[in-house]
This record gives sequence, C-alpha cells and structure tokens, in this order.
Amino acid sequence: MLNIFQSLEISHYIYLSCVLFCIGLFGVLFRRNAIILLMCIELMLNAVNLLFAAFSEYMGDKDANGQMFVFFIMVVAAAEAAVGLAILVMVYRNTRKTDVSFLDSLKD
Amino acid sequence: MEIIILPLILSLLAAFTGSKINKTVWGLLSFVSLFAMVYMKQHYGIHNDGVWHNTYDVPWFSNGIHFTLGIDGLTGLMILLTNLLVPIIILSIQTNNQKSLIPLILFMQAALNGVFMAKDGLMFYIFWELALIPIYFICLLYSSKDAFKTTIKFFIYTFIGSLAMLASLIYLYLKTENHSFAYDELLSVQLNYSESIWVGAGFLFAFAVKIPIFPFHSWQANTYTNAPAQGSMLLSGIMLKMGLYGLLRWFMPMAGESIAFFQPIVILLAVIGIIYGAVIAIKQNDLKRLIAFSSLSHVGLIAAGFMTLSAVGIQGGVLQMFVHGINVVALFYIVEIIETHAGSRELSKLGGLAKFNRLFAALYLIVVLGTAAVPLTNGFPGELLLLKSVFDYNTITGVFAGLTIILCAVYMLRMYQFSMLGEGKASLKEIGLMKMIPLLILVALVIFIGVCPQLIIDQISPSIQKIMLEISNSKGVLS
Amino acid sequence: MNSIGLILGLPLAGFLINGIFGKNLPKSIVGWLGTFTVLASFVIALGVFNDLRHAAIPSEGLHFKLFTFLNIENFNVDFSFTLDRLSVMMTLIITGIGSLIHLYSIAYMHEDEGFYKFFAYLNFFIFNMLMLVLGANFLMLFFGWEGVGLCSYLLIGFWYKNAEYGKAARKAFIMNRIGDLGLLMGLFLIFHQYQSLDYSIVLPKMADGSTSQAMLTAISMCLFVGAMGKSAQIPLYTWLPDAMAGPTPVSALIHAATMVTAGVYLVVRCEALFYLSPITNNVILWVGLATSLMAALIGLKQNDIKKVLAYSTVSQLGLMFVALGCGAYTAAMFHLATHAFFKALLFLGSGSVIHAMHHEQDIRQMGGLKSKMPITYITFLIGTLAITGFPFLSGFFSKDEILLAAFDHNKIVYVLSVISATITGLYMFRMFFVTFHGTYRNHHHSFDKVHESPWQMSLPLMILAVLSVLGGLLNLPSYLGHNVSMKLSHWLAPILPMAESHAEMSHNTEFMLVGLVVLLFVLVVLYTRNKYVSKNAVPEEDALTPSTGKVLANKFYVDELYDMVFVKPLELLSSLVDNMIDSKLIGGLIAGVSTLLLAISGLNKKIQNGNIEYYLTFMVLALALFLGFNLFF
Amino acid sequence: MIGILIVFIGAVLVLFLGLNKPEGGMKTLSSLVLFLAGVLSLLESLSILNFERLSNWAPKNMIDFSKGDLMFVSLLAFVTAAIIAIFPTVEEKGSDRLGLMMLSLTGAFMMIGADHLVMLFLGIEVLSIPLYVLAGSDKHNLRSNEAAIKYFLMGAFSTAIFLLGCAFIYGGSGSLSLSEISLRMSIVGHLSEFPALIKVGVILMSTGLLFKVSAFPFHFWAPDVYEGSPNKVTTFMAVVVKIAGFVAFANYLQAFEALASWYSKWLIILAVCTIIFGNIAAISQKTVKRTLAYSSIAHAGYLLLFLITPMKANMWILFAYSVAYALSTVVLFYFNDKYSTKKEYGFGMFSGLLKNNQSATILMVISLFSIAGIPVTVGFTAKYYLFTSAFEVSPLAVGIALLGSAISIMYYFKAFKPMFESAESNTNEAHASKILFVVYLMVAASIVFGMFPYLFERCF
Amino acid sequence: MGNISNLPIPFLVLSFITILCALYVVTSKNPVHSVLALILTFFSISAHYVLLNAQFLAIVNLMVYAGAIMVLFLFVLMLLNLSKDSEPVKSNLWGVAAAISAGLLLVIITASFQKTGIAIMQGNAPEIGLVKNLGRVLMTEYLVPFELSGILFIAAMVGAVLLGKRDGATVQEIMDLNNDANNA
Repeated sequence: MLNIFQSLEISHYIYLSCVLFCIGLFGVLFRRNAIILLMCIELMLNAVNLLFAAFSEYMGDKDANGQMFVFFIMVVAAAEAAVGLAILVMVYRNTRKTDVSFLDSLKD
Repeated sequence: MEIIILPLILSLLAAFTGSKINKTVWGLLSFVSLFAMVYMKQHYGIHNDGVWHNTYDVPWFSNGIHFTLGIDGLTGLMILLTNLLVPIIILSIQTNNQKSLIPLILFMQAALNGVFMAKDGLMFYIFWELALIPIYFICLLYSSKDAFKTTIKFFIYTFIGSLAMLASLIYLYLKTENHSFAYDELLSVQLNYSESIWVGAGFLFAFAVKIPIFPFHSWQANTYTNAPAQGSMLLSGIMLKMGLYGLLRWFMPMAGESIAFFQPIVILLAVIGIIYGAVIAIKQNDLKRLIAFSSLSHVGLIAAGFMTLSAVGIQGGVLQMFVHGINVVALFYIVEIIETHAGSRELSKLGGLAKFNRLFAALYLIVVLGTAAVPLTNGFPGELLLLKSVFDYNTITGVFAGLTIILCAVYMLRMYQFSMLGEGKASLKEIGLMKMIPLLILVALVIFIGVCPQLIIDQISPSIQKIMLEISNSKGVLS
Repeated sequence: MNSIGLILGLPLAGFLINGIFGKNLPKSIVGWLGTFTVLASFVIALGVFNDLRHAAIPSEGLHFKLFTFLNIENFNVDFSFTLDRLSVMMTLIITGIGSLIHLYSIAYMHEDEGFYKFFAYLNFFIFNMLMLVLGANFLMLFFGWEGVGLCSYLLIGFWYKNAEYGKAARKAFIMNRIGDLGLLMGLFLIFHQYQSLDYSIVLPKMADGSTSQAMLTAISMCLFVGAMGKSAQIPLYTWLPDAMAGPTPVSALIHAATMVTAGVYLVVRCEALFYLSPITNNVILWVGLATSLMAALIGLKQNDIKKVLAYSTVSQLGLMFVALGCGAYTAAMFHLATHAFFKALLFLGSGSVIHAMHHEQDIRQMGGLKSKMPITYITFLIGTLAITGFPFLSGFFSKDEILLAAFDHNKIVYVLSVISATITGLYMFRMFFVTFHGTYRNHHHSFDKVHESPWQMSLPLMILAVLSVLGGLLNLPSYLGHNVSMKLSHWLAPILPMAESHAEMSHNTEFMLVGLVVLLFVLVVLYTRNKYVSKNAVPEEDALTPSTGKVLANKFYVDELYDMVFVKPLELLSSLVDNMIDSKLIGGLIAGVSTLLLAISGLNKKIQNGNIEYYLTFMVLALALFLGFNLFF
Repeated sequence: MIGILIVFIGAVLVLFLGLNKPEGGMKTLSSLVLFLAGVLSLLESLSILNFERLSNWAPKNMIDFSKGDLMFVSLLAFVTAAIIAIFPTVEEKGSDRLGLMMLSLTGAFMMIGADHLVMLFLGIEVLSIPLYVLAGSDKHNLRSNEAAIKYFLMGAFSTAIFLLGCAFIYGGSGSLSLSEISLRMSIVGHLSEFPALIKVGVILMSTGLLFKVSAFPFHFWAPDVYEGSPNKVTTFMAVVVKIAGFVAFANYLQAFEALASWYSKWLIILAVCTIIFGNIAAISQKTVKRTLAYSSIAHAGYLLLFLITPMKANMWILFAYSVAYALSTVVLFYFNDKYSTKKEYGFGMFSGLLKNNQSATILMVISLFSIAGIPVTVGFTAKYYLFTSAFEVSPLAVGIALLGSAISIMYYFKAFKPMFESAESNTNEAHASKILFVVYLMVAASIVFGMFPYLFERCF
Repeated sequence: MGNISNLPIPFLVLSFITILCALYVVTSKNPVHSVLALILTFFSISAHYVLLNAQFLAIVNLMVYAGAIMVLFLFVLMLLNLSKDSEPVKSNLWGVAAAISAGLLLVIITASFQKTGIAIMQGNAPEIGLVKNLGRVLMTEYLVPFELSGILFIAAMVGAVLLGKRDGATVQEIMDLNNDANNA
C-alpha cells in the first residue's frame, strides 16, 4: 500500500491535529450548551485519534500501539458519551436547561 | 525517660478518672517525677562534669534519627524547675470545674521534660511542639475572654517560629555526614557564612517568639491575661524557659560564624524589650498584664546576657531563668489568690488587702522584692551577673539595661501598693493555709537562692563551660 | 572573727525571731529583744574597737568570710566582711544610736498594732546598715546599700493604710534605686578595671596611680550618683522630706543618723578614688553646697516639725559633702558622728512632742510646751544648740572644721557654707521657739493632756543630749592642744592615706573664723527670739505667704518639676507605648497580616465564581502559559 | 492484580445481589470485600502470600504491581472499606452506588499498577467515569447535579488534553510502555536532544494528572465538585483520586527521569503556587466541606513536592503521606457528614461539641492536628519525611510549604472555636450519637503511626 | 514544513473539509447542525485513516462515532427538544477571549515544534492497520486493557442507569428541595 509519508511530513499531521484539537477546545470555551460542549470534546478526542493514527503510520514497522490506543480512546469516548448524556438528561430533567453558565450555584 | 513517662501516665490516669480525685492528690503525685529525677541521676551515675550524658537512646524515625534523652547540669536545672513548678501549679488550681486542666498540665510536664532532655534535633522539635499543644488547650478551654482569637494568634505565632526552627534543623540534618539529627552530629556541621545566617535565623526566630524578644512579643500579653492562672504560670514559668534554653543550647552553638552577626541585633532588641516591657508595665491596671510585660522585660535581659557570650552572662542568665520561673509563678499564684479571694485582679478595684492576711502580704512582698531584684532575694544575683555582662559588652546598652532595676521597682512597688496597701476597696476572704504552702515553698526558694546562688552556679557551670567551648570551637568567636 | 558574725548576726536573729514569731509574743519581749540584740552588737563592737586601738598595723582590720556568693570565671565575690577603723566607727554609731532608738521605740510604738513588725524592720535595718559598713567588698556594700533602702521603704510605708505614706515610701525606694543604678554601674566599672570588688585589692590599686584619670572620674561619678541617692543630695533629695511619713524613731535612725550618711561613708571608704578625681570632687563640692543652701532655705518656711528637721538633715548632709569635696574626709566623718547624735536627739525630741500631742506635727498647733515637757524641752534645746553651733557643743566643732576646710579650699564656698550654717540657726530656732515657747495654740487637743514621755523615751533623749554636748571631744580642733585634739583624725589616718596632706592653717585665722561664726550665731538667736518669743509671731498659713516665701514653702516647686519632667512623661510614655506602639503598631502589623491574608483569600471569589467557562478558560490559559515558558526556558 | 480482581468481582456481586435490596444491606458485604482485598494485597506486598499463578494469564507489559504499589492498593482498599463502612447509605433500593465506588476503585488500582499509557488512560477513565455518576448520584439535589456536570465536562476536557499529551509522547518516543520509554530516554542522554514532542507531551499529560489531583491552576473543579457531591463521594474523591493520581503521577514521571532537572523546575513552581493558593483560599471559606476541599488542594501542593525528590527510593514517603492524609481526611469528612444539617454546614455545626460528646471532640482534635502536621501524629511524620526529602532539592519551596502549613492552622483550628464554646441554645442532636469503632481505629492509627514512624520505611 | 503546493491533493482536500466542518460544529447556532457537521468531520477523519493505512480504525470510527455516538447525541437533542438554537448568544468579548485562549495554545504548541524540531525516524508502511493484525495485538499484548475496559463499560452502564432511572419526584418537588438548601 501507499505510504502517505513519502510525500508528506509528519508535522503536517501534527499541525492538522493541533488545529482540530484547538477548534474543539475553542468550542468548549466558547459554547454554553452542554451538549455542544460534549461534542467539542469528542472533536478534540478525534483530533488526538488522528494524531495517533498518523504517528502509528509514521513509525511503521509493525507498530500497532498507536492504533490500539485509538481503539481504546474510542471505547472510552463511547462510555464517556453515554455517561455524559445521562448526566445531561438528569440535569435537564431537574432544571430544564442544558446551559452550563446557569449552573453556578456552587462557588466561593 | 522516667520523667517523661511518669507524667504521661499520670496524665492519662487523670484524664480517665476525671474530677473524682482531688487536685491535691495529683499535685502530690506529680512531685513523684521530682523524685524520679533524683533517682535517674543516681541510676545513671551522672556526674557533674559538663558532659551531656545519654540516658536513653533508641532509633526512632530512621537510623539517623534517634530517640535520645540526655541530662547534664543545664538540663538538670531546667527539669528541676519544671518538676518543681508543675506540682505547685497543679496545687494552685482553685476550682473543681476545670476537668481537663490536670491531665493537660501533666501532659505538659512530660513534654517539657522532653524538650529539656532531647538530644536529637527532631525530638527536640517534636517535644517543643508537644509542649505547645496542652498549653494551647488550657488557654482555649479556660480563657476568660476572646479565647479563640488570643490562642490562635499565640499558636500560629509560635508555630511559625517552630517551623522556622524545623527548617534550620532539617538543613543541618541534610548537611551531616550520615544524615543524623544527633546533637553532636549537628554541632559538627560546617556551614559557610551565609548558610549559617539562615540556619541561625531559623532557630532564632523560633526562640525569639517563644521567649519573647521585643518585636515578637505581641502574642504574649493577651495570652497571659486571658489564660487561666495555671496557663499563665506554665507559659511564663516554664515555657519561656524553653525559648531561652533553646537559645543557649541550640541556637548559640549551631549558629556557626553568624553568631557574631546576630549578637548585636539580639542584644539591641532584647535591651529595647527590657525598657519597652518595663515602660508598658508601669501603667497597667490588670495584674496579669502587668506581670506579662514585666516578664517581657526580664527575659529580655536574660536573652541579652546570653548573647554577650560571656561566662558571666550565660551563667547569670541560666540562674535567672530558674529564678524567673520561681518568681513569675509565685506572682501569678498570688494574682490567682487575689482574684479568687478578692474578686478582681484590677488594680483600680483592689487595695488595702494587707490588713486581711499578714502572712500573705509578707510573702507577696518578698516575691515582689525578688522580682525587683533586691539583694538577698533570688532576683539579685542573676540580674547582677546579666547586667554586668551586658555592661561589659557595651557600656551604653548596659546602662539602658540597667534602667530595668529602676523601672522594675517602679512597677512592682506600684503593683504591691495598689493591691495591698492603702485604704482597701476590696476585701480578702479567708485564705486557707493549704493554699499558702506552695507560696511558702516558693518564697523559701526566693530567699535561699538569693543568699546562696553559688549552689546553682556550681551545678550548671561545667555544662555552661562545655557549651561555651562548643560555641567557640566551631566558630572562633570567643577567644 | 566571730565578733563580726555576732555583730551582724544578733540584729538578724532579732529580725527573724520578731518577724516570724513576733505576732504571738508579748510586746514587752518583742521590744526588749529588739533592743538587746542591737545593744549586744554595740557592746561587742566596743570590744572590737578596743582591740583595734591596740592592733599592730593600724590600717588592718578584722576579716570574716562567710561563704562564696558568686564565683564565675574571674568574677568572684565572697560573702565577707571586714572591720577596720572606719567601719568600727560607723558600727558604733549605728548600734549605739540604734539601741537608743530601739529603746525609745518601745514606748513610742507601744500602742501600734504593728509593733512586732516595727521592731523586726528596725533590727533588719540595723543588720543591713551593718552589712553596708562591714562589707569587705563593694558588692557587700551594695547589699547593705539596697537593704537599707528596702528597710527605709518598709518603714516609711509602715502605716500602710495611708496611701500617701505608701507613695512616699515608693518615692524613697525608687529615688534610692536611681542612685543604686549609678552605684551598680560604678561597681561594674570597678570590676572591669580591677577584676575584683574587694576593698583590699581595689583600693590600693586605685591609690597607686595606675588608673587613667578618665576611668577614675567615671568610677567616682558613678559612685557619687549612688551617694546622691542615699544621702539625699540634689537632684535626688526630694524623697527624704517625704520619708518623714514613717514613725519618728525611723526618721531619727534612718533618715538622720545612719542610712543617709551611707553616701558619706562610701566616699570616705573610697577616699583614694575620690581624692584622685578632682572633677568629681568639684562636683561633689558644688552639689553638696547647693543642696545645703537649698534645703536650708526650704527649711525656713516649713511648718511641720519633722519636715524642718528633714530639710535640716539634707542641709547638714550637704555640708558633709562640701567637706568631702574639699578633701576634708575626717571633718565629714566628724560631722557625720556629731550630726548623728544631735539629729537623732532632735528627731526623738520631736517624736516626744508628737507623742505628747497625739500625732500633731504642725508647729503652729503647738507652743508653750516647755512647761509640760521639761525633759524634752531641755534635751531639744541642747540638740538645737548643738546643730546651730553653740560654742563648745559638738556641732560647733564639727561644723567649724568643715567651714575651715572650705575656707582653705575656696573662699566662695566658705561664704556660702557660712550662710547655710546661719540659715540653719534661723530655722532651728524658729521651730524651737514656736514649739516650746509662746502660747499653746491647739484647740482640738487640750493643753492639759500634754504630758512628758515615759522613761524609755526620756532616757535615750538624755543620753543623746549628753553625747551632743560631748561629741566634740572626738575631734577637738588642734588649737585646743595636741593631747586632746584630733583624736578622730588620728584614728582614721591609717584608713585615709591620701587625705593626710591637709594643710594646717594658722590658729589666728581659725580663731577669726570661729569668732565670725559665733557672732552670726548670736545674731540669729537674738533675731528669732525677738520674732517668735517676744513678738509671739506665728508662721503664716501657706496660702498667705508672700511670693518668695511661697516658693520656699513649696520647696522651690521641685516636686512639681519632677512630676512634670519625669513622672508625667513616663506615665504618658507608658500609655502611649501600650496603646499606640504595642496595640496599634506591632499588634496591628500582626493583625494586618491576617487581614491581608483574608483579603487575598477573598480574591479567590472572583475566580471561583461557579462558572465552568471561566474555569476552563483559566485552565487553558495556564496551560498555554506553561507551554509558553517551556518554549523560552 | 489480586486487588483488582477481588474488588471487581465484589462489585459485580454487590450490584447483582443488591439489585432490589436497600443499599444498607450491601454495606457490610462491600466493606468486607474491600477489606479482604486490602489484607490480601498487604500480605502480598509483605511477601507473605503470592498470587503469581493467579495473574499469570495476562501479559506483564501493561500492568505490573510492584511491592510498593501493592501497599498503595491495600491502603486504598482499606480506606474505601472504611468510607463505605462509616458513611450512611442512601435509602433507595439498589446498590449501584456501592458498586460504582468499587468499580472506581479498580480504576485507581489500574492507575497505580499501570506500566503503559493505555493502561494509565484506562485507569483514569475507570476511576473517573463512575465518579462522574457518583458526584451526581444525589439526583434530586441540584448542587449534586451541578457537581456532576462540572466534574464531567472538566474531566472529559482534561482527558482530552491528557490524550493529546500521550499522542505527542508516543510520537516523540515511539512507545507507549513506560518502562520502554524510560529505557529509550536514558539512551538519548542529553536534555537538549530530546524532541520537543516529548516535552510538550509531558506537559500536556501532566496537565491531565494535575487536574485529577487538583493542583493549581487545574484545581477549579475541586471546591465546587467536593461541595456539591454527596459526602461519601467527596471523601472518596478527596482521598482515593488524589492518592491514586499521585502514585500514577510518580510512576509516570519516573519514566521521564532523564528530564528530571527540567520538569522539577515546573513542579516546584506549581507546588509552591498550589500550597500558597490552597492554604490562602481556604482561610476565608465558610463551609467545612469547602475548607476541606481547599485543604486538599494545599495537600496536593505538598505532595507535588514529593515529585521533585528522587521518587523511586522514596515511594514510602508518598505512602506515609498518603496514609496520613487519608486517615485524617476521612475522619474529618466523616464528622462533617455526621454533624452537618440542612441549615448548618459551616463550622457552626460543631458548636458545643465538647459539651455534648467528648470523645468526638478528642477524635476531631487529633485528626485536625494530624492534617495540620503537628507532632506526634502521623501527619507530622509524613510531612517531616516529605519536606526533608524535598529540602535537598529546593529549600525555598519547603520553606514556603512550612509557611503554608502554618497558615493552614488558621483554618483547621477554626473548628475549635465552636467546638469548645459551651452552646446552650443550639444543640445539635447528631452530637449525641455514637461514633463508630472504625473511626476510633483510624484516629488511633494516626497516633500509632506518628509515634512509630520507622514502620513506614521498614515495611515498605 | 514544505511548500504547501507540494502536498498531496487528497490530504489537502481532506484537511480542508475536516477543518471547515469542525469550525461549523463549533460555530453553528443550531445544535442539530452541529451534530451533522460533526458527523461530516468524522467521515473526513475516517478518510484520513484510510490515507494513513488504518483501515480498521476508519471503519470503527464510522461505526462508533458517526454511527453510535452521534446518533445518541441526536437522540438526546431530540429527546430534550433542544433542536432550536435555544442557546443565548454569548458576547463577542467572550468569543474573542475563547479564540485567544485556544489560538494561543495552538500557536504555542506549534511554535514548540518549530523551535526544536521533531525528531522521529521514518519507517515504511506495513499492513498493520488491517483487522487481522490489530486483532492479534489486541488479544495478546493488549489483553489486559481489553479485559479491563469491560469494567469501564459496566461502570458506564450502571452509572447511566443510576442517573437515568426515574423515580417519583416531580420537578416542583425538586425545586422546593433545592430552594430550601439554597436559602439556608
């Protein structure tokens, strides 16, 4: 199969991932809807996944570690999403809101 | 070890039996440790040769940190003071509704004995802190007012001081060859000048707060005033001595070359403290506050004497430590009696008490005179030696320090006059003879030491010489 | 050896027995015990005196070491005593007059509830005073020095229920302490210079000229400050008149005959030192002179019988210091002795009067007492004559010797001294005449009740009167013949090696000067007699005194001045330091730290505002910060 | 490994057995299971028992419990057992909360034993995900809800950052196994030769872990979440998450020992900031729980100091500190839970305690002393060891830490004011109730360990 | 970093799409649009996986993320009736702050690499990304995490159930309950 890194440097993937990651991060900071926040976090995770995959490919030589890691990240992301959505639903049931900026009763 | 364990056991016993057993019994029982001390001296065959003999030594925190107790002349005098005063302090308890007072005092006794006997840096620190705890609770539980505010200030203040000391100790510890806290090992550490200043400053801060030396005294007056009499006695009678003892035993030999750097500073501060305390004491209305500031004045002199690094100053200081313990405890005892029997300890509400109990008046007077350092009372020899040492160190400071004998007379006599003489506003209810006995013992000591101070000097002299040798050995300050 | 122990020990024993058991003993035993212990000391001292007369080396005395008081490195002080010619003289005066006053007190204090306490204190005072004069080193001297101050405090405040008395006692003690500080500093200097405090070591070294002048001056000034305090010289004299608050025997013993002369003793003891410090000598001279004049002037307007005597004492002490300043040490000692006789006599006499008048001390309330109290009257007269220098009484000789010395030293000093002596006559006779002559003026206390005192009081009066008359024999001037004269000078000569070089002046000059003094004396007597007996004038009420007199009556406002300059500022300072510096500044700093911490702590509320967006942003920024730092470092 | 197995099996058992029973019924069982796990781990770590055969089924490259790790495992098991035993259970049916807590504990074990970044990541998640739920397990309490969502969002966010770090490290070192990374790093040698990927990766990964241990400036979740969560969960969070986090942190940093001089610089700054911030912020807190939360932040600061010392030889110090921290924190949270009421959750809840319940007072006093580091409690011992070892690296930081512990007195001792006041008016009924034996045991342990500190070094 | 025109076209195109979609996720006002954009993003990332020879991941990504997780999101959005843009608009200031923070992080991370460079060796591509190979690794080397991720799922499942379980309390009751606590 073709190796993409024959015509590409690894740094391109690093930059791409970082950009994606920071977009997600920006979203987390910028948005207030908890669901969108969760989605942005998923986006961040995906950026990481992409990076892992790229590294894994770049290492070559039967290194499956990166891809395995991506696999586990996906596993965890699924579990996290489930729990996160459960929490969201619970909060929504109690407050009818998913806007995180309204949840500030706990403070100093 | 015995005199640490014994009070501890007694303390636990007292805690569990509660107030079922009369305080007198506990007072008498705590005298036991005095005998234990004598026994210990016999048992370990300790000679008065100035060496700090080990009496107990087991590994504790690690191989380098031992549980080491030692005894020499200086330590002996200090534990004598402790074990002599604690029973008296217990006997001075007037009411029965202060349940945990006796266990705490006994616990304190154990800790104090530990402080004075600890031959291992960390142990010293631990006992130092342990001694703080009971007194903290005594003050917190039984203070007359503002208990929390006063005690927290006191506690944090002294705690910061001790932490500074801990930092210095750790520094020294890490510098020792085989990581040990043993006193001799710590002594043998060679520090360069700036190191020794930092290390010395750490020690000094801890002791300066505890003593207290002038700008670090602000915990003192309120704590003394608000604390129950027993607390004040413990604080001023014995705990102050911890600071002075530390100054002599730990700070001065360990400070290295920097002692020359600290010497003028401490002496200056101490002398300022002498006058400062005395001046404030002049107008005080509350007897305990008055004694607090007088104490500030007196211990300042002791600290100054120590820092002159002369044999006269140090021995005089040690003597005066013992003496001040006796005097100040006696004074607080008297205040306690006045307060319980006359109902107030404010000078403006007192007066004319002399006519009610001649014996009390006489004993009070002797204690006042002892504090004012009249010859043939115990205050005199120490003060003489201290003033001489300060005078020899620097004439001007000597003269200023000497003002204490005038100012002390001013406020002590004022205190006596306004409480005892004149036409009375207050009356003194019958004082039982039992209550006079501790006072009698103290007064006997006031006279006895006043006449034969050399007996005590002989006890401490070899140890002091050894300490001075240690100071001079590592630092070349003394010729 | 043991005689010193006994001399000291007997009064101490008396003190202890009376002090501890006195409350339960009958008054007679207490009183007689106190008296006999002192008397016994006197007798022993007499024996020692006799021994010393025949001693092989006249400057040597007996030594007695009890134990080591302190011994640290080279600082070595023994509890040791010495009894040489000087101290035996002092001892005799102290114990002699002391025993008389004890005897007197038995009757005088008979009614008092603190009878046993009084005797205990008196005995204790004798003990301390003896320690002062017998001590073999400066520290022992200091012991006694402070000890007598203490006893003085106790006895002035003897009637403790009176707050004013307590105040006076405190004042005395504190003023003494100021002097004591000077003395203590002197001690330190001495030790610093000579590495010892023993007379036997220090004094010869002082004399041998090896000490620098500055050091000698410093030491002697320090010691003189001590002497000022004890001997009530300017500026530390104000306590002595106030000290009259104590019972009269106390005034007689302590504040006239013995304790106040301790300063003179000190200077004489350190004769070598003072002799070699001319600056100090001058200071002593002028201080003494000023004190003498000032006290005499104040004495002119005092109406309290004891106050008059008190100022007279201050004045006489001033004269003694004049003598010391002139280098006439023997003259000072001579006057010390005669003064002890007649001043004790006068005080006891006044005590007798006061006793008769039931504690009335104002001379304006007296008058015409001579008929009711013949013995007191006669003895008082003798005392008055003695102090004012009636020819051939003791005061005449001793005072003349001082005046001669002054004349020899400096003519201005002489003139001023003579004025002082003359004023002495004025106020003494004023008091004497107002008290004993004229008419009885007291309306509260009937004249019939005035009575002569019991024999325990009269006997000491008579003995002292005899001594006042004969005291001059101690040191008759040389013009009266070599066999009888200058006994005291010879006696003290071995102790005072330096001052021997006293220039002899011609007898003619002496006679002339003596004549002048006698003339002045006669004038004074005539004037006062005219004013107070013939015209029967009574001193005015204080409020009515004219301006100059008012200044005198108010003692030059010195007390007020001191109050304003020292006491008030000190109290103000105390409050200021307590309220401002201690609570506000230092306490405030500490409180400030915790307030600051709390304030900083409160800032956390701004960040920890419960809003997750803020948290996340802060976290990201912090992360960026770390990464950024990583970039550059 | 045995710990994970037992606790997991126990969790499943508890979940199934307690399906329709009240939670209280399963309390004993879960405590016993945890206790058993603790004992077995302890025995294994002391080389008395050996479970080699049991764990042979799995390859060793992922998870490997050293003797020291097992000590931590047993400590956490004991602590969790104690937490479950002493805190009251909810009245609902179903034992899901207990089960979740035990599952979370297995995550902690995984973190402790992790020798691989995947394992570390999984451990963190297994630890966290049940906790997100538990934080919100008081479903009808809005504060609990808020705590859950805050914890979850921030936790997930920090996980993402952590993962980015992992990716960089993977890219930089070419491996995910910590021992492998360590090996490669030691070959590279000089600091400047390390690729930037690794440094950035270490920072990002550390951020994730610093978040878990609530170090400044990643502490923001802690006070809010601690306050909102049910007391039992808060205690678990404060103790187990922190200890596991630090052990994992220590293990993972050891792999980068070659970078020690570089990262310890950062850690010192962080530690100092955390100590200062935690202590100062705690002063002005009104509620006990928040105070304890900030105190736990401060403790994270002290523990950060541990990370700059030579860790491998000093793991026993971390253990000692963990013991000290765990014992006193659990006891204090216990009393907070016991005496807080709906109306009073500030320090006022202790008012008149001395009068009403002396033994509780003594227990609290000792625990407060221990957490404040006053001799002769284990708190002092641990602090002493920690500070001494850190002193060699950075005396200044230790000085600030000492100052911080002095400041901490200001808030720890705040409790004494109401405790020793005689309160006639507001008597708290809860004061009268008995205190469980376990609490006595823990307080006694903190004294015993304080008196015989040599135990730690010898047994570890 | 080479010249951008030298880069392979698929990479450029895919990256462009990815970033564009990601930006839309973040900025879209309507949550449903966000979800859809996110799914698109995932698709493009899957394409990247294919480029990177991670075929298995590409499939799993589509299945798990786009298939399962995103559907879950959508489902929840619908369930909670949040499809409208109910979110109040944040102030621009906040957006700027967030952008600055995120941008700063990005700049710094990339700058870190610029400064010191990236040093990893380059290898050639095997067929590791196929299920067969990955499965072997998963069942040997990664057995333990694989097993233990079961714990994760149990926990997540139990947790979701615990939170999702309905009980009797009405919203009003809950409000009252919490108001009490807040007022106290």
